[in-house]
Amino acid sequence: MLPDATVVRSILSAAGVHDAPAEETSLGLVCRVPGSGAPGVLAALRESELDFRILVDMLGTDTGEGIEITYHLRSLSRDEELYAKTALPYDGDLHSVWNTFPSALLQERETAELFGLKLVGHPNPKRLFTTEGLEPLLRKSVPQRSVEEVRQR
Amino acid sequence: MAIDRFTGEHSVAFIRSEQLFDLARRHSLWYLAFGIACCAIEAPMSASGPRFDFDRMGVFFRASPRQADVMIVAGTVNRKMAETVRMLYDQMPEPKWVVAMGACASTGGPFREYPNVVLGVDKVVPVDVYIPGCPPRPESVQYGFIQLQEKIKAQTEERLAARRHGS
Amino acid sequence: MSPALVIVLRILAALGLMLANGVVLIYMLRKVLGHLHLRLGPVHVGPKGVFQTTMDVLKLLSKEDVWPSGVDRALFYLAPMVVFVPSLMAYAALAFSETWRITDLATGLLYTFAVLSIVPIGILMAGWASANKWSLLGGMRAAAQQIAYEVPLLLSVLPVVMIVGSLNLGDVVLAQDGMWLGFLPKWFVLPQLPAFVLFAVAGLVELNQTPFDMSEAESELVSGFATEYSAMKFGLLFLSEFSNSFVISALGVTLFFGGWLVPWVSSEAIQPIAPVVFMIKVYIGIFVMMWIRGTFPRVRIDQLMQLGWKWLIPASLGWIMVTGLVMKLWQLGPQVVG
Amino acid sequence: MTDPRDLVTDVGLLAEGAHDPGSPPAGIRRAPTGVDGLTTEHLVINMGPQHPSTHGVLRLIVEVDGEEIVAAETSLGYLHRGIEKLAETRRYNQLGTLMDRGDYVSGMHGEQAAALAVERLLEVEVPPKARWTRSLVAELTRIASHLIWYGTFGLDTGAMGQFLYAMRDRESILDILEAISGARMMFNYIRPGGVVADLPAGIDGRIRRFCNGFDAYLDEHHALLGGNEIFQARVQGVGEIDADTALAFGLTGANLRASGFGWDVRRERPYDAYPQLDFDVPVGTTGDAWDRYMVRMEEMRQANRMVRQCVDGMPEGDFTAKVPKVIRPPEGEVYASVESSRGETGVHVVSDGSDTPYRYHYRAPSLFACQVLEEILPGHLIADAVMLIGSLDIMLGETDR
Repeated sequence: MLPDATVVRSILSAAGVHDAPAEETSLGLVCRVPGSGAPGVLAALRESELDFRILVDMLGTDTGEGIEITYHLRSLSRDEELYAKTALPYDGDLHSVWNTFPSALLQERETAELFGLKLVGHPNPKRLFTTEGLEPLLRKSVPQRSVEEVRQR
Repeated sequence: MAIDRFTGEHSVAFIRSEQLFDLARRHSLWYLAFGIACCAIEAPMSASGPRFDFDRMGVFFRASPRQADVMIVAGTVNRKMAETVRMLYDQMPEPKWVVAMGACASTGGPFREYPNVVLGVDKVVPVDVYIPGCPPRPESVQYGFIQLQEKIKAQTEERLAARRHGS
Repeated sequence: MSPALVIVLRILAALGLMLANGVVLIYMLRKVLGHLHLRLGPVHVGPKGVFQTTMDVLKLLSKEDVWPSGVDRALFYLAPMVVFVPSLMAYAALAFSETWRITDLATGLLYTFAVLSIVPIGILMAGWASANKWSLLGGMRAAAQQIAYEVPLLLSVLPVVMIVGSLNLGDVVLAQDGMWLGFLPKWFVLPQLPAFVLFAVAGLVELNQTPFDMSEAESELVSGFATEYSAMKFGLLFLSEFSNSFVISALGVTLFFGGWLVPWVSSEAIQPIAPVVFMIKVYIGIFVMMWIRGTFPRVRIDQLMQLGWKWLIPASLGWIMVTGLVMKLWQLGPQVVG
Repeated sequence: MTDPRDLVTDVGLLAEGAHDPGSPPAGIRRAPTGVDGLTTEHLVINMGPQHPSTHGVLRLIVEVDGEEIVAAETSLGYLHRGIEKLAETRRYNQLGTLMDRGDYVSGMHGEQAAALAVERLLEVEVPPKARWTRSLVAELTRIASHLIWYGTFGLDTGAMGQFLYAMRDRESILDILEAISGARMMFNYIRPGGVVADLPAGIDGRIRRFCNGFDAYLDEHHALLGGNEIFQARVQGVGEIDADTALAFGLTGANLRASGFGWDVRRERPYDAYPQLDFDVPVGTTGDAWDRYMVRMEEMRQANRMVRQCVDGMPEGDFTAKVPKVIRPPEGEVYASVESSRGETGVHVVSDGSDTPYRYHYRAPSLFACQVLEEILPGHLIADAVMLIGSLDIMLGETDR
């Protein structure tokens, strides 16, 4: 299930990310990559001997300091899973990885829209779910409707 | 004029034919095949299935809004969908009715706190019958349609009564 | 009675028959489909729901007649009539019995096909005038379909015409009177089975019936050419569809199933109830169409075209050849010389 | 009066960068080929959100040349109702209610994923009876969901009967599920730690009766639709997705298996009672609509088999582990996935130690099926588009979330 952390580290350093930590958490093996380097690192992981061919999932999290993007990779030949995390500032640039993983096409649009990020390098960087003029809804700073507002209707 | 008694707005012929048309409207409620969310599985789908069979009471689906009488709003309406719902409502010919099916279409339901969700479809189109439930069982929807029939009947009678008193 | 009055009465009879047919057939469709699908169909309005269609028609009469913005008003207005009137006219040549006909045309078969082929023009008009892309696609499909299937439909009935030697529908029926080998009814369906199959397929396409309902194709084109039509304009389109299925079924019965004749009963004895027998046969034909409608998926437009051009036309031409050869070799001339 | 010809246009919503014919991006997506501007024009057609066969509110903007699609774009969000945002104010026990409404046809699987994730955070041991019950209801739900797919797929091809026959069987499953959980669709039955109530007395007899009948009914369903030559001609060779494309676009479930890649969460990442159950994973070869049809039909048969095994092998014991009423899992992050009717339904929970999730993400398999549409639609006819959407079994509740 868990890939070898040292191998992951060596792949990351070969891809130009030198002091990248790869550690085991409750989630599994998590490595951290800088925001603009994500496409290159993910491509390197895909092409490496670990063979992470599938982007299972991708999500953003509002950590309070910025947006953290989590890429969930899966290697089918070795049956291993790896999580790559990227920290982005609010309103930062989300670099598209769709050239490596086409399955990120809609997910990136969704994440960029709901967290208010700017999509870079995406072939169709439009809004996906909401209409124009809505705030980035999944940020913690955007409140849900209050009970009073719902009651007044 | 004497002839007015037979052809005018208060004549027996006019009133009777109007009653006849209302009877027809009541028993031929074609709904727009238009499901939004979870409720769509219960109302247009299960309801037209063998067990509940809305066709028994003449409730039948049409794919085009131009031929529909009733719009069942089955599901959560959000800001993006609201425009479409309104457009479909405008495309339906008069007389038309709207059934808000389920908690979401009535008030926003379990999703009411999300800013993208419209708090009830009645913000967008006038609603005639609200059906509670999440999702309502097909039986509830059937009851809702019976209520809609009653409502059409009551409207006829009101109109007739107003005319009788007016003349 | 003056001849003019007779003509008017006959036209009214045709109109009445057509409207009654439409209403009865829609009710029948809903009941048949209902029972095929483990349901009941309408039951609430009137006993067994018999007034359901009446209610639907009355409701359609009282609905708002919507003129969508952007329609070609003249064509949009004309199209339902262009669809409706030919299907009414098609009743004229049908032979319900030796005496029960709207009119006795020497070229009845040709006339009926000619009139029916106007219907797709109306559908194309409706599709074009609606200013709706789905309608446009539906109209185009109807046109393509008509061009492809008009030919095999006509060719498929030619062998029968060759045997009978007449285009009069009454003559075709009379030619089927009698027995083969003393027990087989002399219906053309037996020697002409391939022609009947060709006729059935091409007829279903001509009617826009499942599995060939390309121009309405609910799951693809919303309601096809009828998408923008509301109220009684839609009602007319709907009624004419059912009335056409009556006409095609009547043609099938006349050409292949001995019209009003009943096997093992002499044609004189059947005369008093001939129209009833004819109607029953026609309704059985329509029931089969509904059966197909309730069960079959729809073919794709390119498959339909391929079937038409690559299979049906060569097959019907080939069958004409076979029939002609057999007639020549065994000296089977036309039995009724009109 | 507008001339209908004005509606015919070659520039539409598609002309916004994505489909610039000048630079097809990296060979992944086919760009519009461009036609002779003098003689023909492309027509941009809008399918949905109100269209009889978009299965809900999928909006598909297709550019057609005659009836052939040259480019397609999906537009989602007509059912975006913030399940992920709302989950941040729901307690862990209440997550099932949201998951039910996500993939509303197979609600049990969503609940199962949420419960598995929370259990993984809490590190509780689920008693065997709860695990077997979960597998039982999950497989029943899979049959119910596939029946809806089968029926609507029939409707897409223009056949009405299949839908109503499927609804007949679905009603009997819903009766069983209603007896177990109390609801027809929104069960909220699987909770962290186990299930909410024990199986009612005498339910095993009812389930057995259903299983025995369903084997015959399934043959009938297959004969009715799959045995029809018109249907075969409609689906065979339509919408072929090879295994590489399927993997690249993240397809899972029956859609991936139809392409010849036998990945099944139940087998690769076993959960609940699946390690003890005996089942086959059907795998297709070419990945066309016919393979997807066959895989799903076979899955129903396997699900029926598993339901029987679950009823036979149901252990005695508690139906739930001891979990507090208000669950406060330790800080951490966890991903759990189940094999739902549509593929790998995953739940990614970030906990900050409070009684509500800090971040709750829901991996919706239909979303991935949606994005493959844009890739494979070009070259097909409009009628095929309908079949493709039908065969991919897209559920808009979970794509939009």
